[in-house]
Parts: sequence; structure tokens; C-alpha cells
Amino acid sequence: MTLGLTHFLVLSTLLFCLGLFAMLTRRNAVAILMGVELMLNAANINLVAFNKYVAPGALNGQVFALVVITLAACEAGVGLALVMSAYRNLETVHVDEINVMKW
Amino acid sequence: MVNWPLEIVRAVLLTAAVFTFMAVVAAMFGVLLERKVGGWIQSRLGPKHVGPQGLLQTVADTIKLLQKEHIEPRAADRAIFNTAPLVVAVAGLMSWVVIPFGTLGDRVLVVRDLNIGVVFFAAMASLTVVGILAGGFASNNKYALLGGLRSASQMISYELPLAMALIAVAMEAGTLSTVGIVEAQAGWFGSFAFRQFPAFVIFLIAATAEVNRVPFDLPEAESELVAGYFSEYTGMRFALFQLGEYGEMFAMAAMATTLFLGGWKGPVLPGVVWFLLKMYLIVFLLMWVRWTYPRYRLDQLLNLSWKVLLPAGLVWILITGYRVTF
Amino acid sequence: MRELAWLIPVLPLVACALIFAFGPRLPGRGAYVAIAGIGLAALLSIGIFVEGLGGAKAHELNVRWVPYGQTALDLGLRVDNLTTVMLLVVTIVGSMIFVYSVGYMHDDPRFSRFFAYLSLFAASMLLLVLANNLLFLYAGWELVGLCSYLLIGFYFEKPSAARASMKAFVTTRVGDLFMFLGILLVFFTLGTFRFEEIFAKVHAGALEGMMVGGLPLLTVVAVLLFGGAIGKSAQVPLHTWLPDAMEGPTPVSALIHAATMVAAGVYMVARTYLLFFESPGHGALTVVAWIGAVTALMAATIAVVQDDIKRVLAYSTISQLGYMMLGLGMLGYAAGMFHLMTHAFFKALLFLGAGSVIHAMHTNDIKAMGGLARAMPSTYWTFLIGTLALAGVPPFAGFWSKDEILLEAFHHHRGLYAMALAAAFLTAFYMFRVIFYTFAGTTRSHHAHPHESPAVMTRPLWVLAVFSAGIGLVGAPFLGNPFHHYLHFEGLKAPAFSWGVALAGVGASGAGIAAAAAVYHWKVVPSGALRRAAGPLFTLVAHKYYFDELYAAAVVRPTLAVARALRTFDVYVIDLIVNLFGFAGLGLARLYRVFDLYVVDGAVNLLGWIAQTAGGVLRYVQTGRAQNYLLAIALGVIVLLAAGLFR
Amino acid sequence: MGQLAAFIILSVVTLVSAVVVVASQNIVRSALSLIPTLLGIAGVYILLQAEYVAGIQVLIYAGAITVLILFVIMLTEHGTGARFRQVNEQVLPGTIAVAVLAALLMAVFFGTAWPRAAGTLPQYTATSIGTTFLTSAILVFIVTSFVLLVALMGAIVIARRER
Repeated sequence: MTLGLTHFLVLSTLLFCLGLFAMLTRRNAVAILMGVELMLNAANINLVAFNKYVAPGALNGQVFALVVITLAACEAGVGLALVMSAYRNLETVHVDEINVMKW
Repeated sequence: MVNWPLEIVRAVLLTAAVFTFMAVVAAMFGVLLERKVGGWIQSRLGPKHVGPQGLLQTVADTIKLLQKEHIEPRAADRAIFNTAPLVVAVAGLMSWVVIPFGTLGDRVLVVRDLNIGVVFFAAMASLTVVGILAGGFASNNKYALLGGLRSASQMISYELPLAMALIAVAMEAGTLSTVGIVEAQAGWFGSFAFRQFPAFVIFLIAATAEVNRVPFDLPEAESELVAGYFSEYTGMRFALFQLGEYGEMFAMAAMATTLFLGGWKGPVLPGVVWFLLKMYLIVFLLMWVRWTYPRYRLDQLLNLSWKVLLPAGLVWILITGYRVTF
Repeated sequence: MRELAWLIPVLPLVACALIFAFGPRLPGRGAYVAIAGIGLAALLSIGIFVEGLGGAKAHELNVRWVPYGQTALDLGLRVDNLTTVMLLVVTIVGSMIFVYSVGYMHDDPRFSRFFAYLSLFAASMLLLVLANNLLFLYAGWELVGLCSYLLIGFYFEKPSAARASMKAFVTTRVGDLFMFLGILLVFFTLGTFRFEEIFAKVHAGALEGMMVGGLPLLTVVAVLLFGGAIGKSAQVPLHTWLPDAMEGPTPVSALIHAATMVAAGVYMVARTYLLFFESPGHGALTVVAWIGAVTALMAATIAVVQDDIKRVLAYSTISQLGYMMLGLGMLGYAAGMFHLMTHAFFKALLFLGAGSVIHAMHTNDIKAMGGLARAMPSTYWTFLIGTLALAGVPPFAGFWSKDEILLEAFHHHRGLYAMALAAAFLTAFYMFRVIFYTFAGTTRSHHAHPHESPAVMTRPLWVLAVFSAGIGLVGAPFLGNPFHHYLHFEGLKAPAFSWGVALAGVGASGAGIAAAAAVYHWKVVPSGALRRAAGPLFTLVAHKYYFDELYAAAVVRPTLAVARALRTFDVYVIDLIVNLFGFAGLGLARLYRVFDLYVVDGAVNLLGWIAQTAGGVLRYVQTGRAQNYLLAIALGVIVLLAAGLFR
Repeated sequence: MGQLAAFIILSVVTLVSAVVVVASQNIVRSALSLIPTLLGIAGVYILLQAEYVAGIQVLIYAGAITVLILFVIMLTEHGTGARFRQVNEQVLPGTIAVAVLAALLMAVFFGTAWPRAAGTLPQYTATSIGTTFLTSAILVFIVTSFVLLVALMGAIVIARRER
């Protein structure tokens, strides 16, 4: 059994679902962000793997993986800034406690 | 196709060799050299009694450290506490993977000539931060935590100018491979220390800050924070931190040599000798600075990075890009 | 300089706007602004007049205003010799009166407003004078009427003043109606308002042979236009408003009811003189002449029995306006205009002098005055000069102009000449009656302490006195009658100067003065005996020929009666119908209200309740927690995937 | 065969530390075990002949983002955060949903015959990636730069202490 596309897809699926699980269940906003990072990485694995196994002629998959990494950095920066701001104003980072706008 | 088992065996062997060299020769000699240089600069003798001219002082210190009890604070997070020094040491030593030492016949003496060598180097340098932060946190000691946070913010800040300098050099050389960069420098004035002088300066400053040395050693400012992030570490783990730090410092010096001073190249003498000469020149420079200058304040330090080095690096990249393209 | 003529009405208008906007905060509480406006206009007028002396051509300025079918209505100004003379009169007399008013109105709480009105009046009068078409002449005409209304009623808290202003407005409106009809007739027959085009077409015989109700159209038009002049210039039978208009402040009387506004009628006749001239057999001119003569004589007789100094002057004004009309009607175009000019100066002078006297005595009754000559020398001397000018004593201004009119009358109609001569005699008589009562003898009022008026009032008097004395010389025959050369109607030649007529006129004046002196100074014949001897004639005159009573009986009362009847109809019939509709609407509305409350509102409330309840239930779905929504999304993805897989 | 072994080792490292990331009550451990996860993924990239992406992965993710996350955790959660309940009431439905989703996705992946275009990956990818970025993906490059700039400013504005 040689290494094939499916291996990577399985890995990325599991990673993605773990990230989704974190997003669904964690209360801490930072933990949710980590879940997002996992999901983004899963997507990146897919991008690079498809690039190699489906369209090796061009490097678009890797290029997009790099773009995703960049955007992940942006997302982490802005997201963590929001977390800091929320913590400063509401003294909690638990998303179910940030509910001042709720009815 | 890469032959994986062979590759793994090679990697293990080479790593062992490099570790041995680093741990035994470079780090120990480095510590000794540091103390001797410090002594000379301060008009005193330095270590003198162990071995001839105190040459065995570091060996004695190492033996002492190995014998010491390993203390683990009760409130510490044990797993992280024990892993953190390893991360620092391993990351510091991993930097050496891409350093070419010299030539042996037609072969270049380098662990792996990665085609992303420069990026790899930067990545490893940035990994050290995690170890320091984890160590500072896991100690469950406010001085350690503050030292860790300071150290991390400083290192993150200085990674950017460092990367700028690396990018400028890679642009001029047209490759990310360290061997390729050395090959791109020919002759005395072909070295990037001349052609990339601003990048050289930025690299040296950023490297000094990156390895937490004076005048950027606030994370371990004894007068404020006891000993910074390794306040709680004892024995061999403390030694590992020191090893990682010295390994990192030497790696920076080696990288400076590779990127800016033409690596192993030089007349008459063999390449390895030239390489070591240049590397120790840089190391001596770093020590000289350490024993001469006072410490920066935190805000001055961050301002220097974000308001001076980073814009300067960006501008220099622009200029380099113009020069390379046109 | 004639291109700048448009500035002349604009300057006082700007002054008016400024005073209305900023009022007492302006320098001199607004007076200086007003004086600056009229003064600059006067300077411009003088410049234009000097240009006219140099023989400058008539100048027209036309600005397209409203396109009207084939033709267009133009905003037009015309500067010709007639205009320049009027401009001079209006602006110079006007500026004197403005200056005088600073002193006269000094303590009035509505000082600034007074000057705003004055400026507005000056602007409208100048617009009237400068208009090059009937439409704008009419606009200025009505604006002047409006200002007259505002100024007569300036002391509107006095019921008599309010009534007088109303009377003036309504009476002149009667004349204006005729004038408006005349203007419309001109426009519908000739298709233009512009004087030049009208004259050209009439001259070419455009209206020749056209008849209206058995009369030649041109005559009808001219008489209709003259109707406006009758109203504005207070000719019989619409003269009754002018004496009442004396309720206004004295400078207003001087400005409006002596010098300028009332002259507008005369000016209008002169402006459209060609229409009168061309009417078959000079029919229209004959009407003008007769009305003028009757007015001159009748007003003069009434003036003799008036005791109120301003009313004497008012009737004198009416009489003199009659003179002007007579002059125009007797083909004395230049004579009429000449008299208009001289009269403006000396009548303004007289009114201002009277104002000075009133200012000092706080009464209008000449019988309560006396001996003021010593107390108020400036007023006395200037008033005397004005009186001599009015009486027609050579060489003062009135003599020259009156003599020309008498000359024209003598040449054209002896009957009218006789009436004019009689009027001249009466004029001298009543004016010297005033002099003797007011200035001669000793004061009859014991609680009055007369004093000379301030310089700001006497200086204009002196300026006007100089004009009154000297202006007549521009029409002196032995100087070659330069006025006649400057202003004359094409095709009319003034009759040669006649020593006989002149001596007759001077004789009539002298006789009047002598008679007045005999009755009121030397008291050869006591005035009471004279009054008794006249008997019913005196009663008739004292009641002003019963004109007011006649109007009251013939017009006012029937109108009021009809109005009352209509009111009754309104209140009991129309209002009843309206109220019925109202009640019907109200009843329907009540019905609708019930429907609204219980059916429409019920439906709306039901919907609202449904929405509220549904929202109340559904809001539990809206947790506000993104993780719940994310789970829902994940489940949705699962469902979609499953649907895709197990299709 | 060696490749497969390497893949399995890397996958195990990645997934095990990812599970720690997701499940650990100690939020600091979560963040720290993100590092092996990311390093493992970097290894997977090397297996996929994407060395440059791998280097960037280590540099940006492991070196920068993780440190940032650690920073924020240390500043906000009073240390490990072990005093707080770290999961909400959705654990059970979340677990079931995620499991079902994973199963369905794998079913999709296994059941799909992926096409394969001609061509080989270039040996030295950094240059090619740079070329791609500056030619066909220039718009993406520019937009990404702007997003980065805006995010930088936004983060500063949001995190700045008022007054």
C-alpha cells in the first residue's frame, strides 16, 4: 500500500472534525480559536495534497495554502485582540458569558 | 525518491555529531571564552585555577551541574516544566542543520542543504520562544512568568527584522539555500557584509536580541527578575537552557558568517578553519558588546524593533529588490 | 451716465431693505442710510439731467422679463427729457424732505420704520417715473399707492388716521380701475405696453376709426387712463381722500401729497400725451381741461374756509393739480409740466413750513396761532416765499408757470380762462389768510411757547425756498424760456408771451392779497360779516360741496347695506348648508369610528398579538450563542451530505 | 513504504496532540500541544514535497501564532484556566455530530475517484511559488497584503487600552 491522496484526506478529515469539536464544545474563546486553527490546517493539508495528487502541474494549491496561513495569522491577531478587549471590558473570555447584547 | 530509513539513520548520526560538537566544544568553550573575555575587558583574570589557564573550568562546572539535585517546584506543571528546556535546546541545536561548515573535497560539510535553509533557520529560531514561554509559565513563579513573557515579546519582535535581513540576503543571492548563499559570495568585497551592509547590521542587532544577550537581556535581568524564566530550574535542566542559549548564539554567529562573511571561503587555509575563525570573530563581537554596554529599557527595546529596525529592513528589501531586478 | 439710470430706483430700495433688516442699529437709526440712498439717487439724477442739457438722446434699457406669446413683457427703463425733469423733482425735493424728517420725526418710536417707508416710496416713485411701458408704470403707480396707504396710516393707533389711509387707498383704487381698463384696452388693441411702440402705432393711425359705444376708441382709452390720474391726482370727483390724508406725518404730506405722488397723475397724462392729443377733435383733452378747471376753482373755494393749516394746503394742492390738468388740457404740455415742477418745490416748502409751525405749536388750527413771525423767523420767511410763489407774484416760481397756463387758457377757451383767473385770485386770498392768521399779529394761544425749529429742519426749508424763488426763471420768456426748449411736445408751439395776460394774472393775485389783507389784517370788513353775507354759498363751501355726504349716501351706505344683507344670507343660508354637511360628516365619522375601533383595530391587534406570541415562543431559539448556531450548521451539513450520499 | 511509515508516525503525532488540544482541561496544555500538531502537519507538507509551505508553517504557526495564543491565555485565564469549566453543554451532541460528519466525509472521500492531471511538481518550490504569486495569483497576493495590513491596524485599534 503506497501513500495516496486518501491518506491525507483522512488525516485532514479527522483534524477538521477535531477542530469543529473544539469550536462546538469549548467555552474559552481562545480554545475556539485554536479549533479554528486546526480546521484551517486541515484545509491546508487538503490544498497541498490535492495540489500534489490531482494537479501537480501548477502550484496553486501550495500558493493558496500560504494565503490561508497568512489569513490565519490575521485571524489570530484580530481574534486575540478581540478576546483581550472582551476580557478587559467584561472580565471573561467564556463565550457563553459574553451576553450583554442578549435579550 | 528519498530513502527514508537511510535518511533517518543519517539524521540521527549527524545530529549526534553536531550535538557532541556543540555541547562539548562550542558551548563549553563558549562559556569559558565568555568568562575569559569578560575578565580581560574588566581587567581581571577570569577562571584560572582548574586546568591550565582555567581551561577545564567549564568541564568542572558541567560535572557540578550534573551532580546537582533536580528540584521540581510543587505547584509547577510537571510535564511542561520538564519539556521546556528540551524544546529550547533542541530548537537551538536544530538551527545547525543548515549551517555549512566548510568543504571536504567536492562535498560541502553540511547536515542537510535544504532548499529552504534560511526559512528553516528562522523557523527554528522562532521555536525557541515556545520553550522559554512554556518554561516561564510552568515554573508557576511570577518572576519566571514575567521573564518568559518579556522574553517572548522581545523575541517575537526581533524575529521580524531578523527575517527581513534574511530575505534581503536571499533576494541578493537568488536562493534560500545556505550553501547557495555562500556560493553567491566571491572574494572579499563579494561578501554580503559589504553588498548587504544594512542587512548585516540589522541581522547582528536582531540576533543579539533574539538570543537575549546584553544589551537586550531584560528577560533575565538579575536585578529585576532574579534570573528570568529559568529562576526555578536547577541542575541539568538549567544546563540545558544554557546549552540551548549558547547553541543559539553560536548558530547566530555561524549564520552571520554564512550569510554575510562568505562562510568557509578564504585563501590558503582550509574552509573549516576559515569558517571557525569568522564565527569566533562574531562571537567575540557579541561578547565584547555584552561586557561593554548597559541594558536597554523594555519600551526602548520594543521601539527599536518596531520603529527603527523593521522599517529600515523593509526599505532595504525594497532597495535590494530594485537592485536585483534592474 | 444714462446707462446707470437703473441705479436710481435701486438705491432707495436697497436703503429700504437695509433699514427693514437692521433697523435702529444702522447709523442715525436708519435715517442716514435712507438719506444716502436718496442723495445718491439725486446726484445721479442731476448727472443725467446735465447730460440731457447737453442734448443726450433718449435712452432705453430693456431686460426681457416674461415671454408672452409673440410679444414679450420687458423690464424697461426710459430716460428722456420728461423723465429727467421728474427725476430731478422727485429726488431733490425728496432728499430735502428726508433731511427735514430727521428733525421732525426725532422723537417718534417708529423712526426707523418711517425712513424705510419713505425710501420704499421714493423707490416706487422713481420706478414709476423711469418705466418705459404701461405695465411698469402701473406697478410703480400701485406701489406708490401702497406707500401712501402705509404713510397716511403711520399713526395707525389714531382711528382717524386709520380711516384716512383706508379712504385714500379705496378712493384711488376707483381711479386705478379705470386706468387698468385703459391699459388693457391699449394692450389688446395694440399688443404692446411699450410707450414708444404705442405712440408709433397710434401715430400711424392704428386706432383710427375704431369705435366703442359710439365714441372713438382712442378717446375712450385716453379718458380711461385719465381716470387713474383723477384718482391719484385728486381731481374732482375723486379728490376727497387728499384732505383726509393730512392725518399722516407732515413730511409725508409734503412728499406724497404735494410734491411727488399726486403729481404722478399729471406725469402719467404727460407721458401718454400722444393718446390724448390724437383723440379725435382733442376730445380727451377737453375732458382733462374741464375737470382740471372745475377742480382748481372748487378746491380753491373750499380752501378759503378751512381753519386747519394742513387742510388749507391740501385743498391748495388739489387746486394746483387742477391747474396742471387745465394746462395739459389746453395743449399746454410744457406749461403743465413746468407748473408741476415749480409747484413741487414751493408746495413742499409750504408743507414743511407748516410742519415746522405745527412742531412748534402742537396744533393745526390757524386761529389758535398768530405772531409767529418773531418767534420763528426762518420758518416765517421761507413760508412767505412759498406763499408768494404759490400766489403767483413775480418773480417767484409760481408766477411763471401759472402765467403760461393762463396764457394757454386765454388762447383756447375764454370760459376756462375766467375760471383759472378766479382760482388764481382765490389762491392768493386763502394763502395770505393763512399768513395773516399764523404769522402776523400776536399769539392767541397762551399756553404755547413757540420756538424756532432745529437747523436740520430749517436748512431744507431754505434750500427749498431758494428753489421756489428762483426755479421759475428757467421758464421766463425774457430768458428765451429754456424749460420750453428742453421739454416740449412735438407739434405744439407755445403761444407768445402776452403782457396783458401776465398783468391780468398778477392783478388777480394782487387783488387776492389785498382782499386778504383787508379782511384779516386791517379788518376793513370783518370775516364774520362776510360769512353771513355769503349765506348758503358759504354753507355749501364749508361742507365741501357735500361730496363726502354724497358718497356716504350714494356709495358707502348702499354698499354697507348690501354687505349686511349678504352677511345675513351668509350666516343663515350658506352657513346652514355648510353646517348641515358638517353634521352629516360628523355622524358618518362616528359610525366609522365604531367600525375602526372594533373591526379594523381588532384585526390589527389580532395580527400584532399573533406576531408577539410567535416571537415570544421563537425567541428561545435565538440563544445569541454562536456555538448553538454552529451545531445547527453542522447538523445541516450532515443532512446535506447524507442526502447527497444516500440519494 | 518508508513514506507510509513516516506518514503514519506524523499522523499519530498530529492527531494525538490535536486531541489534547481539543480535550485538555488545562488550556495552556492545549495551546502547547498545538505545537506538535503543527509541526506534524509541517512534516506532512514535507511528505507532500511542499518544503516551503512546511517552513512557513513552522515559522508562522508554531513560532508566532502559538506564542500569541499562549500570551493571551496567560494574560486572560489566570494561568491554566483549570478553575473554570472549559466545555459547554454541547459535548454529547457535538461529539455525535462530529463523528457522523467525519464518517460521512470519509465515505465521500473513499467513494470518489479523483482525477489526475499531467505534470510533476517542481523540485525547487520556493521560486515557483514566488513566480505564481507574482503572475497568475497577483490579485490574491495584493488582496492578501491588504487584508494583512488592515488586520494589523484593526488588531492594534481593538486591543489598545482606551485612554
